[in-house]
Amino acid sequence: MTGAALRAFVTIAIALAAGVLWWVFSLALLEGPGERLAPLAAEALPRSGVGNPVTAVLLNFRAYDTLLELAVLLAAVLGIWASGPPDRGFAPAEIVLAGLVDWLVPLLILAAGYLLWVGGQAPGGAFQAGAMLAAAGVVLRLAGTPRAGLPRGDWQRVLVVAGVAAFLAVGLALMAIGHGFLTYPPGHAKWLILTIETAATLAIGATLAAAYVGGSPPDGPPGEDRA
Amino acid sequence: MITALLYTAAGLLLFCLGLWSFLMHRPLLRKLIALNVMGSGVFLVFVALAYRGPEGAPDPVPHALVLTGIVVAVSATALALALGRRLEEAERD
Amino acid sequence: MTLTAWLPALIVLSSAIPGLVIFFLKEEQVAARTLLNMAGATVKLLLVGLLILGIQDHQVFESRLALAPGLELVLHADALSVLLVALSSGLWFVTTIYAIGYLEGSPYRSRFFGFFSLCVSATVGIALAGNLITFVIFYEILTLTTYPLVAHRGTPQATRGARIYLAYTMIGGVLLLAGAVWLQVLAGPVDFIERGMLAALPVERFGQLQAIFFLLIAGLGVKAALVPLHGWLPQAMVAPAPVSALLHAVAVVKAGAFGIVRIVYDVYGVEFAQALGLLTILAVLASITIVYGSVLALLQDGIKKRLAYSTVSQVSYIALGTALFGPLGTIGGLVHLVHQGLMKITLFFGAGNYAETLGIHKVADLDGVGRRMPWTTLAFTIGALGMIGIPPVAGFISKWYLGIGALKAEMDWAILILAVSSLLNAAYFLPLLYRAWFRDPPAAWPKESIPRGALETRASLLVPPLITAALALALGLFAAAPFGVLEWCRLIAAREYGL
Amino acid sequence: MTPDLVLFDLLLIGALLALASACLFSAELQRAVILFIVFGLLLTLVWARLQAPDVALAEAAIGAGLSGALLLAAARRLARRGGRPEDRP
Amino acid sequence: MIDTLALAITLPLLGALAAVARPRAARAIGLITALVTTAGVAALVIEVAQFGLRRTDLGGWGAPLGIALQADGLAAALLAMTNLVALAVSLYASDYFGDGPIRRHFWPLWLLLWAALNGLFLAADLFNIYVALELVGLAAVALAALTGTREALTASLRYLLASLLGAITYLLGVALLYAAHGTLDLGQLANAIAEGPVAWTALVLMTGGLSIKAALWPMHFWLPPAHGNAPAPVSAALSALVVKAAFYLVLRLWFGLYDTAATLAAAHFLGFLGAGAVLWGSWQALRAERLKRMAAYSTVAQMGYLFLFFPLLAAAEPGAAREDLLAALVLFALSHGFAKAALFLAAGHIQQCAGHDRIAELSGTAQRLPATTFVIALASVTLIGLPPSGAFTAKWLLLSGAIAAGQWWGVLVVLAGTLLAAAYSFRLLGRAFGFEPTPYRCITAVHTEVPALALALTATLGLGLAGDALWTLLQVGGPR
Repeated sequence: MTGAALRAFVTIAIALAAGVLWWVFSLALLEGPGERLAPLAAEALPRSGVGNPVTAVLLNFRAYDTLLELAVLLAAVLGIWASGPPDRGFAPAEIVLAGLVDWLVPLLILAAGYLLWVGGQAPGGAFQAGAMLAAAGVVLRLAGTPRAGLPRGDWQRVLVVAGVAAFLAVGLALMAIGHGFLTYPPGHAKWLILTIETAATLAIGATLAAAYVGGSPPDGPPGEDRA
Repeated sequence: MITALLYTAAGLLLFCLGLWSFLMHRPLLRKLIALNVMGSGVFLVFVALAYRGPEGAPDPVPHALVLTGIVVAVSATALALALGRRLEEAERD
Repeated sequence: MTLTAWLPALIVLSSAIPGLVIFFLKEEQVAARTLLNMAGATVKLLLVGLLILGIQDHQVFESRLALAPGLELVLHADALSVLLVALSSGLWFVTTIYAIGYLEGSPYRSRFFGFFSLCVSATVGIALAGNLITFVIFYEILTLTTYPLVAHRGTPQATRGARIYLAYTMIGGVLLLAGAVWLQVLAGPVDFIERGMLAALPVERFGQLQAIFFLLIAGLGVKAALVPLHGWLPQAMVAPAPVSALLHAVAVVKAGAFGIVRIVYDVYGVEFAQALGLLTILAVLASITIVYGSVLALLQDGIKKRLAYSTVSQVSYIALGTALFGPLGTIGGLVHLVHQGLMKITLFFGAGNYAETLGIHKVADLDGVGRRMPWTTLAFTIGALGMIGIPPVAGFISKWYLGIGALKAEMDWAILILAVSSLLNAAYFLPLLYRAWFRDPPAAWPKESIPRGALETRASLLVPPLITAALALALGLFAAAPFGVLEWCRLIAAREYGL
Repeated sequence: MTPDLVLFDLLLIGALLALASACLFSAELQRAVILFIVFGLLLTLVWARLQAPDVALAEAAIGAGLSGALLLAAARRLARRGGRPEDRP
Repeated sequence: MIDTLALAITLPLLGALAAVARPRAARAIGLITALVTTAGVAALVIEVAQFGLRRTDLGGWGAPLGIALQADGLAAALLAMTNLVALAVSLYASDYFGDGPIRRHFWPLWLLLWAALNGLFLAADLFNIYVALELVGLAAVALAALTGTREALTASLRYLLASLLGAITYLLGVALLYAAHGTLDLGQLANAIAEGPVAWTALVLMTGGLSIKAALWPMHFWLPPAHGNAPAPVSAALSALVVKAAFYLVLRLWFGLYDTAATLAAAHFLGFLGAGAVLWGSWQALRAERLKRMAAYSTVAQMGYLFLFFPLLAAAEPGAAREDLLAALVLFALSHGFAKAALFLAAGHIQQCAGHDRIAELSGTAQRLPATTFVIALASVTLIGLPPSGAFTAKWLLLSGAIAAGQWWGVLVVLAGTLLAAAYSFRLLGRAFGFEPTPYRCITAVHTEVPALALALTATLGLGLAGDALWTLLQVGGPR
């Protein structure tokens, strides 16, 4: 088959697939169970320790998914670290921009704190808050801080594992006292979730910022990380 | 229901567009963008089927799944770009 | 756990475990290796003795291990298996002594003896296999463990020979596997039972059974060197002499021949095989091989090559005996299983001695060797005469029963084959003997590596062929003795025909 | 359901698909990346429309923001390299 | 209350965190974690064997709102294999990387991969499978890229893109099932799914996505370079475990989730692809110039055998015959896992000793390393499917099934694959006999050769002779 014929074939096949998919999804939606998990989630929400149903799903009902997801983030940043030292970064910003950065970064950190706090009741939560922190890091790096405000080696390492570590610590502690892994005892869910979320926010922020910096943290003797 | 159907269709179209682009382009960045568009398509399908009209509270489970999915997607993108950068360096040496 | 449930497994393990330990010995731990080898060989002989005593006492020896539901590894000692078990254990003992002497000072001996022991374990496993899957398992293990022995020398010819050997035996193994699985699908677990078990199947499956028979025979025929599946055997001659001796006398070719016997008698049942018309075809195949092998042997000028083609021819006597419908033909084939082993191993020991001591590899170089190495040549002569079928050496007994068996089976043409083959045997063996005894020795031997001392060569090389030659002679002289091999074969034949 | 809302949905979806196509078909890489970021922002609007504010926040910050920043940096580096291979920071 | 299901995932995860935080102690942390994790999983497997199905509702919510972990016999069997192989790989890696910079990157990623694999085998929720799958994918890609050579990076990127494509396709299938049935729990879905276009499309999407990850021919293109260029312990884990995990999910979907809805025609299609994989993979392995490349193509072929079981399983009536086939399939997968890991570990040792792995030039090296050559021989026995390996038993049952079902093409493919496997295996083994001096002792490097030897012996003797135990284990919570 020639290149052009192959392209035509793929295009037609995908177009057909799109049609079939739409038909099938319509069938599923029209004949499907309508309610799905929404009523169950609403019914369980008061017992979840948080008011925002999405946060309840993420940190209580399906907390295990979130734990693995933080591990995915960790795996990505470990892979990035393994790929050698980062680029040198950008030239220091000019005065006007630097002034802006001086305002923007604290604002983003504040926003992160707010999102984290409000996430229990309203839209927001660890991911959004962590992303704000990371955004602060991105701004810093763009303005010429090569490490994007991240701490040096060892502390940076502690930060990126903090989310998973908090999850595991809470989960295993609960298991040890007889509640089952990640099964929050009644009445304690709220602060346990907040603890995990705080650690997760820091971890997400640090991890995403580190991913943006894109190289191993500067620890150990110079050049050691260069394979 | 019509809203859900509409946005599901949009999601599926995004998925297929992304798939087409993924198969047709060679450069890494193109493929990554295509994958992200495909991912957005799937997320759109999830959020569309969570939608229960302007009055009803949406199903929070798909929202949570999509949030997870978004973080996974950005992780993968970041890793791919880091590998790509290192490949450039290796090819230059 | 009683001894009856463990003895067959112990007989297999008595060589497998020393083999595995030997791999991990250092090259220069000669004493430890020799001790392990001989201890294993001795223990195995004793265990086999125990087994024979027990069987005469009507005990049932059977070891079982489930591999999966419906698939069992069964080691079961019946009269037929004892024949091959005794032969291989006995000859292993002798060959080990020979190999220790033969390989003295050569490299990679730990590897050699490791695989050597495993190879015998596989042969014993084949002998004791109580059902088809167990047979297939040990048959394949035999392939794997003999490959390194053929390749042992490491020369380009050796690796090439080993590769050819592997290609043939792998294809054979795959055919056997296909046939075995197919048969099991048709008939359920295939146990080896005297007089077989397939005759009870519905008639509409007979066509498939015929097809399966040919798959099985093709798979076994590779190792039994049935023409045209014999191509590997002359190539495998590159192996060291003890390996050739073992391959030709007890291990590989015997495994194939033994498998044919098992399939005909204990899977199909000889009467059922006859009814399906399979025996005639097998007889024709065996006859072609007998004549073809002999003719080619005549054309070889290397001693080992000549012996190799002789094996091609002689092993098919067993298949022929199996195919001759009637107890006498069966007896002829079965005793030849033992007789051919003893005689052929003697010949290979002799050839090995000539090569190792004087550097003689070609027929033309044999002139006058009888004067330099009389004992070796005496043993060689007994082996050769036996092969031709001259009384009182054991080979005569085999041919006698085969001949009568052919008459009884109303396959008179088979007598002609036997006659032609015996003439050809004489034609390619007698010149050797004539050269060795009656020609004058040359001024210098091609490469005299072992100088003449008190003995004509190393004692460890000399004793084994003398033992095996004496046995070959004794089996001929005292063939009618009670509890002798011939009696044993009569017993088997009687059972297989339900007499 | 009001017709106005359906019209809005259609417009939004149309814009979304158009942006996606423009991004995926764009000849120039940097342009494609910028279009992808815009696509992400529009998607934020879609999430808001579908009453998924949590997703909208995450999309704005992570999907469009961080992914965009990462892709943009890579595209910039490529463009720089494409012009003058030796000229790297 | 000790929840061994949760421990199987959290223990390696904890180790990974510790190794990230304390890179200088990474090796010690890694080894301790490997031992502890294996012990924990051993406890779990014993529980399953003794007490039957284990299930735990994380967070105490229960399906469908919460996520459950579940271990039946099938999961336990694969967990046992995975953790034993992972333990051997860990021991091997503790020496393999020496003090080089790769070492500190290896351990945390490796432990993450391990946790994710355990998580996948225990998963009972479709979306949870997606997250675990992505974790497996990213960790595996990062590990495959560790050597940092151009070939490794190119291969890893290709692997990553293929893996992401597979995952996103799978996720669309999950969305469809959630739309139609409103739950993600495997048990509930199994009861809800009925024949029809929705179920079939979802199955096609999920199977399609997973078969990219399982490297089913012709979607195997990413595998040979990625597995061939990774560091040896990583190659071992990728070939033995990672593709196997994806295959496990396909198996779960087809014969757990879709038991009644999977059609024979579709199963035949997968079987044909499997046949293509066997022939193509074996042929390419035969042509490969490098040892690790050969091993990687052999993985493509061996994955093909697993898919050859599908048409037989789909056609078989529920009952003993079908359970035999399923057990044979698992036995095949386990044998291959052990053997392929052993082969890659041995290949890595040869590569380190020789400085390369070009088969044509390995004569001397193969001979100087008797134990390693022995490992390759034992592994080859399993790959060819010769006795006394578990693969032989499995192949026997596969052939039985194919003959009984009248699928003669399957019989021919299996036989041809066997011969091809023998041919490619003995290309190297044939070179192990030459004139090179043999070493003083059989085992020359304890840390690298003993784990490989243990794996090879497990595949070739252990599973061959003790395979029957698997049937008992698989009875636990067996397929509906």
